Amino acid sequence: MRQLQQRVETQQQVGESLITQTAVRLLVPFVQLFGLYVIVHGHYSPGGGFQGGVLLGSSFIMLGLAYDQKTVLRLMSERTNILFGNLGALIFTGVGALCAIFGGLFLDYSALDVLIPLGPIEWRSFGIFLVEVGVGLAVMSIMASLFWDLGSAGQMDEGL
Amino acid sequence: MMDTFILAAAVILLLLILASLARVVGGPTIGDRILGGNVVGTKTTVLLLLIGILYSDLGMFVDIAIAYALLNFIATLGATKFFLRRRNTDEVLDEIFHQQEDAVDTTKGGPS
Amino acid sequence: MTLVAMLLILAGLFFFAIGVLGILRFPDFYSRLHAAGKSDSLASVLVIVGVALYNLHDFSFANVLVSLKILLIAVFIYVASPTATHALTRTALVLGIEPWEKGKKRR
Amino acid sequence: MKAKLVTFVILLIFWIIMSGMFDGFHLTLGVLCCLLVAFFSNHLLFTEAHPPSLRGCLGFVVYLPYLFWQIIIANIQVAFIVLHPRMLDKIDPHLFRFDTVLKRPLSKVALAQSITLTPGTITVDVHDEQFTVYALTKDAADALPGEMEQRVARALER
Repeated sequence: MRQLQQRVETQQQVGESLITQTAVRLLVPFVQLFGLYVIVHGHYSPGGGFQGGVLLGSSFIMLGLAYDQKTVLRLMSERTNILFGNLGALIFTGVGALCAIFGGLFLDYSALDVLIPLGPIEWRSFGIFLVEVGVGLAVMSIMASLFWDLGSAGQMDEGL
Repeated sequence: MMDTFILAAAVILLLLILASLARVVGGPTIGDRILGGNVVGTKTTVLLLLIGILYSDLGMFVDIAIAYALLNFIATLGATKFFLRRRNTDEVLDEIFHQQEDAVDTTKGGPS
Repeated sequence: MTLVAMLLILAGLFFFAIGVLGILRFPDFYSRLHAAGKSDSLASVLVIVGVALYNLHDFSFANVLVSLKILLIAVFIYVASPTATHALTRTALVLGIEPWEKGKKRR
Repeated sequence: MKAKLVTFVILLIFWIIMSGMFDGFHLTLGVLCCLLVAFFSNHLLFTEAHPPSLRGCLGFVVYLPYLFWQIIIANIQVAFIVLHPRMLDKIDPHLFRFDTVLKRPLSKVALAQSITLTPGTITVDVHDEQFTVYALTKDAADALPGEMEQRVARALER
């Protein structure tokens, strides 16, 4: 974090453009928030887990394009990234399996009513939300790591 | 009446997109192709908004338009970064600048 | 309100047409960038403001929010479009795409 | 801390404009998401050397109408050149360089973006104090750096 800040302060490196860096730096928080918005409002507007995940991942791709790869890896290390990916898959399958355990089918959310009594209709909407968070996390992690691996040929040094 | 106007605007925009596709297909350099793609992307963002009015569901299409504009920007950045490929831009720019200055000097100094 | 929106959209279409004509007619890559970068950003912002105004013709709080959301696209374009133009010019110069000079044939 | 707070408020306004739903579920999630992003990437929006200031925002808002007027002039010029039948006589593309007096990176970028958007010029590179600009016509090149740089300095410096 500290070193990213120094990079942001000193700016000028060989072959990097100050304009691109500043524009990307100003855009990234809003892109991340837009990705979260797409995930949360999945069942009212177009989008959902996958699209929001792609937007979240693309914010890291933007940082990787404007700065270099080491800078982004300091913001979000490879280990954290893999952890997020697996956590997303765990949330997805975990919710599904819980439904199956409490007497419904796989991903039949209304069965979760036994766990916390909210009513089956509320559980259906809330269950979709949980699954979408899982899908979003997994897709974000996979988009970011795809770009990092392809851009640096697995070396994780400089990037594209 | 307004719907007809919006529909006409959308059709004109589509024709303009077709015209700029000529630059993507037949551009002499790689830069022209990226530029053509960027131009088509900007027009598509606006076209999505017009379609949103036609379907009278603007709140939904705005989200798609924002996402599309964003991905278009990232595509341009990615393409340019890919062709730069860790080259030292500053040195190359200095070289081009001095070449141009020399050219101007010779045209001024020489017999016209 | 609707009339103003129509005028804005028409002006936007005019500048879009100028941009397309520019990228078809100009002699080299760099001057095409001038046409594309400037005309497109102004034209799209004009059309976007027109659409935002037209959306307000049945006035409600939700519609005001949607119009503000549309204006956010305009702000985004004003940050992103010059950046893309700058990145493209820089890349083309480093790649060695030759600029057109006076007296040469158009490419 | 101040940077985090300002980032959070800006993001919350952004969220409310985007969302348009005011029930408890979505509002709570909105506040949570804003906190998450503000904690995770506040140093991207505001750097430590230049914390947020009200004066900078006001100066930028005052600068915007001038910029918009310049953009309209630029577009009319480009339209004139494009529609001119003997277009090739009108243009004379060349690179040139000038030094700026601006100190802050943000104001340099603001000037560079303004140059890209206004009559016949594109910023190619910003290196330390040196701007490399690609101009379409001779007149456009002579006009730089003029009033625009002073206006940016008045709006964003300090």
